[in-house]
Amino acid sequence: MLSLIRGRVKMLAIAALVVLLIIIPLQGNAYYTSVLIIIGIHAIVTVGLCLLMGYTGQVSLGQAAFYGLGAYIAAVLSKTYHLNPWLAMAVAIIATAAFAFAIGFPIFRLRGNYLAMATLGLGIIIWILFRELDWITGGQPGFLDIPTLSIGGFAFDSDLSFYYLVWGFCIAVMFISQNIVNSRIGRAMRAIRDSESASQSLGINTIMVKAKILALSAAYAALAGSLYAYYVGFIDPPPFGFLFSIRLVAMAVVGGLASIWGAIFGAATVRLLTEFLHPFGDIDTVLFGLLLMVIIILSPQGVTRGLGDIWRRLSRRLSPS
Amino acid sequence: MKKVVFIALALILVIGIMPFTACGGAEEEYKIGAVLGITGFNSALGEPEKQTLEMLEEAINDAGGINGKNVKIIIYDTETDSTTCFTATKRLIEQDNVLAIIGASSSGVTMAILDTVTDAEVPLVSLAASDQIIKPVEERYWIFKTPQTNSMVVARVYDYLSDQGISEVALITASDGFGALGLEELKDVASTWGMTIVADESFDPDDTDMTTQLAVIKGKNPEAVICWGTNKGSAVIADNMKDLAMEMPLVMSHGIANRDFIDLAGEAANGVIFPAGKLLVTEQLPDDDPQKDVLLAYKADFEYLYGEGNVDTFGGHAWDAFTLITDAIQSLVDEGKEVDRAGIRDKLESAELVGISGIFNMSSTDHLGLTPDCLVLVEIVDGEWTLAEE
Amino acid sequence: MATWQLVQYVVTGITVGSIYAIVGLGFTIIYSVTGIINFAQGEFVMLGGMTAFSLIGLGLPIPVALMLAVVLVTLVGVVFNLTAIRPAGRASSITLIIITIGGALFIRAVAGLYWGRDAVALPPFSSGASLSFLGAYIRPQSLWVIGITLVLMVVVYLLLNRTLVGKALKAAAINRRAAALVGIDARMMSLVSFALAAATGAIGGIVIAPISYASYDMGVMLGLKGFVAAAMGGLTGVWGVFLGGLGLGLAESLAAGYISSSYKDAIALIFLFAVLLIRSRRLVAGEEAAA
Amino acid sequence: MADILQMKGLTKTFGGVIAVNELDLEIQEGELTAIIGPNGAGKTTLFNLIAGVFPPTSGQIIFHGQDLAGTNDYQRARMGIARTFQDVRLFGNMSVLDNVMVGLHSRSKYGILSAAFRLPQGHREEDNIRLTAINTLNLVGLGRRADINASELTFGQQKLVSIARALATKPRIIMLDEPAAGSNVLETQEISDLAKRILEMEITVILVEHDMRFVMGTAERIVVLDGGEKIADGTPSQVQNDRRVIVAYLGEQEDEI
Repeated sequence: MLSLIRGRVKMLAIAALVVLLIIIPLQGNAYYTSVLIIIGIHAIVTVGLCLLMGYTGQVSLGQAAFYGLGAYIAAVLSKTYHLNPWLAMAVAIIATAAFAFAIGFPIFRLRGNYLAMATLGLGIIIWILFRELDWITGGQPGFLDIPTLSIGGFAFDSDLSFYYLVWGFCIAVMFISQNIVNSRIGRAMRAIRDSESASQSLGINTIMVKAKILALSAAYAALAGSLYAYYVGFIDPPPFGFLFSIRLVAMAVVGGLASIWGAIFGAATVRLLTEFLHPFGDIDTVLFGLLLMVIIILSPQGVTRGLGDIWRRLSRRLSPS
Repeated sequence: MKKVVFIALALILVIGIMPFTACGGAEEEYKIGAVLGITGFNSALGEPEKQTLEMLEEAINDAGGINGKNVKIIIYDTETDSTTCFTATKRLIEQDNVLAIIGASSSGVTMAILDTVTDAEVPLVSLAASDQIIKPVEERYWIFKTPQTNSMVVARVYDYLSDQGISEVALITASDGFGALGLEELKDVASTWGMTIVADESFDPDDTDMTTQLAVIKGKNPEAVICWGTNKGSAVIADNMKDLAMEMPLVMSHGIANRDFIDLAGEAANGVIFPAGKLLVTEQLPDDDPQKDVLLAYKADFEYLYGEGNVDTFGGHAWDAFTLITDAIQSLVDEGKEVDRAGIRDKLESAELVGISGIFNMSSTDHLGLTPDCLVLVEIVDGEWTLAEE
Repeated sequence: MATWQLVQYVVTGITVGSIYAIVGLGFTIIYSVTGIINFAQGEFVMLGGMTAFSLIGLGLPIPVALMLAVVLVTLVGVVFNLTAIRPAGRASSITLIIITIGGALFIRAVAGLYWGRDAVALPPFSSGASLSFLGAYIRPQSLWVIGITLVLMVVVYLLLNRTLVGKALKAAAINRRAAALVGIDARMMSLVSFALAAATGAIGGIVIAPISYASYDMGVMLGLKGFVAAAMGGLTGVWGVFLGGLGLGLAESLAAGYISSSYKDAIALIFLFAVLLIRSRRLVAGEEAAA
Repeated sequence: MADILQMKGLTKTFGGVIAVNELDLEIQEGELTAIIGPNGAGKTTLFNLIAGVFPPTSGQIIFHGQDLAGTNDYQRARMGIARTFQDVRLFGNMSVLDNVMVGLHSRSKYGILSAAFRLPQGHREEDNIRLTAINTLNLVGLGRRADINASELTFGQQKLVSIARALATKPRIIMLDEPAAGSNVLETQEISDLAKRILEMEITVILVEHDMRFVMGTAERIVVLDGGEKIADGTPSQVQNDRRVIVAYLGEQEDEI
């Protein structure tokens, strides 16, 4: 009974969020809309990282590379090879996920610190390829004039239309992730996080589960990357480098590593800090550094959980019993 | 469960923080936006650009502004990141409602906003080198730029080398966007000057040592080495060439046209030759040089504010961009026309200016308007910039 | 292929490798005692170079400035340990990785705000032209780098293996609870390891600043390379990281010389990958023992 | 009765140390066997070898007539070999029920897609998983604690959950590593009863235990290991009077003093 009410509250909150997301861009400022688009795109990557790091306990310091793979594959296929942008996007997602799945088997023989090392190295290697394979990717100067998405005669070429597209995908990704977390696979993920040897002893092929989740997170990243490429119309290597991988970790941590909907909050906080504080110098980076340390030490579940704890404590104190 | 509620609340809060713009109504000031790479890889470019713009803003307003209205410069840092530059540009256009935009500092980041300014119909004056930014000119209707193009710079380098009777060169270029664009141009037009590229090496500006690449080059015995990069990496190259006792001429790019390069490379900087705007050798120019007065004035103003010997050509590009735009506003005012984005664009397209980077003659087919003679060759002698003998 | 070129590649590889080894040494010291990969290690190196530059700028005699710089950075290491590592207690490796990444971001950004973004150069330790042998050249500062690296390795080795502090550090690394029983405070040992790593990092920054200059963001790349060197060396022994550093330096230099300078970093990282995967079984066993 | 498990010449060395030495042992189906021996006798190593945590240095393990060589731990779990751990290893951040439901992972099969889009197959299987897990939890007497966090249980209760979790994999044989360690007299008796109930479910039980009273009162057959070798094998009363066993234990006590 209690859980039923809780479920209602949750559905209401999600509904409120969705309504809010629908209303926000109607204020007509395309700048806010564009920032929210970027937030939505980053949130999609962050959810994948949450599934991998928060739920399965496997660190990835190279997630930006999957984001970049999605962007580059979609861009190159749709521009150079004139593939339909939707098809190019689908190929980008599938190819990136397949690559991640394949690389998962050798890489997940490693754990903890060594896994961090390997994913970091992998991310940089792929980044160097973006930079050096210039006859395909345009190299450092970048890849220009990427076509945009359209359905029938309707092109997603305005900020407003692209906003709804991105957030449509984002909400769908959130629901899918929530469902997976609450399923048999989600249980296996959490079991692996808590004890890998015990999971193996219960018949879970842990490397397979980890590789699947890596592939899923890579698919999310590739979806986000291709959306980014279609939105901006231009890509170059810097946004897909090591520092962005770190920034993604920051988004996941701020939102709560094991929190699906928190990813939106994390992506929003990190992006908005950059938007509003960067004009005053590198203060945003100082704050990221502090945030990462403080949040992970004080409230490993992230800011949203931390607030929830405070709320619960307050309401307990206020209630007469 | 509460989490979701909190996220919703947090988002509402966040949106609340975003100050809603006051749209409509006559603007009290002429607003010009700038997106500069103040942090990140291109900080050596963005910082003097920012300083120059702030200096000019103050100067023009102290002198009464334009038509009694102040000029306001709004600067955002791109972090040399195309995503950040993209949203910053949106912000300038949609929220700050600027008349024109200056930037970005480098080519890659500028590329990311070409579509945005074109769709929004806002004139952009870029401070980046690449030709691609303003070509093809039909598609780049709203885009202008002030720095000399790579092709001019490369032409100047090859001109010089072939005058010296040199035809076998080795290239060593940075792996960043600046180096990559230079490399592309250097390779593309080498044959026009009859140049043979005997070695083509690259370096990461963050590398600690480049003697390996230089040893490869040394083994190929080129008559000259061309290095394309910015301060730090280029200084290591100059230093390492001395270490390896490589005596052939070392020609560099305009990426080292600032004091820091000499400070870093020290002794090793001597003998390095590079093409640059005339600003670095202002005092040595003949008195009849039409740019000399402008250059002297900018140099004096800048160094008064930011220290002796600190002026560099990157700030000069910003000076040109600012002056082009404010001149355009002034002439719209003079003609009694409305000052708007389209008006400024039209004026930019017919602008004539004796500037820092050269003498601009813009036209509907040339959104730069410079000729190659705006570049001179500079040699570093005893730690000082010297106009090279040709 | 000329012989002198090969010799030059090797000389360069050893110089660069020594730099990586110094940076990697800090990773190794902290990891072997606490099991933490300290992503802020590169920032200690940066702080060493930048602080030394500032102190020399204040007019202090160079040797005094250099030593003071090492002391100050050591203090930063201590403060970092007390404020960020100690409060986390015995957290998972993910948590600790994130904490040190946060620390690295913080230190780097503050350094950028304080020192600005330009690179600065320290004077070389001794002047003079480079020495020539077999047609290759080596500059005096490279000899300094190699020499100081070797001395540092020996000193740290002796410190860890021949002194009481070293034995305590090792004991804490092997078994915290047992160490605590004989009166060794693991938290104290963690503190000592951070201080030691910060000091070696600072020395590294000072030694390389005359060659490749110092700037607020140098820690990113150097940190990565040092990390790879330490990883190749197995992250436990002093000599492992020395060999790891040399291996990485030589791999990079030879790759740049004989294959392609554009891909040298990628080649070095693929090398790391191979080492990690080949040794994965042993590494995993080690991680489990540490956990 | 048929042998469910046969070990032939089983040897495991770590570096130079021999943990299990040329061990020949048969476990009969439906029997409750206890393996005892002093510390370092190779008991846990034997469990790890049977469970497939690591491969033997030499020798064979045959399960239901099938050579287990080349299979690893999760595959053996799926074949019907379950185990618990000395240090329990519950999933501390999950509920008690979830812990047991994880045990049913390999006995269900709906995949990531069914989960993502809530396809009906997933729903059906999930209902079954939940029901079976609750039943299994009731079997160990912890049905009422299903919803609390596993780390909030007492050590004894955690041991019970870990047994339930292993039982949920529907094993043919279950290996209990020191199930009574750290439990009081009452709990020890419960575990003894539980072991017998498991036997009634036609699951073969092997257990390692130091608590002699528990072993003598529970096991039908006792195997004594020392230094990786089998030194005695028989009914409790046979083993109790075996000279070599007495020497092994007394010898060990002398070492300790």
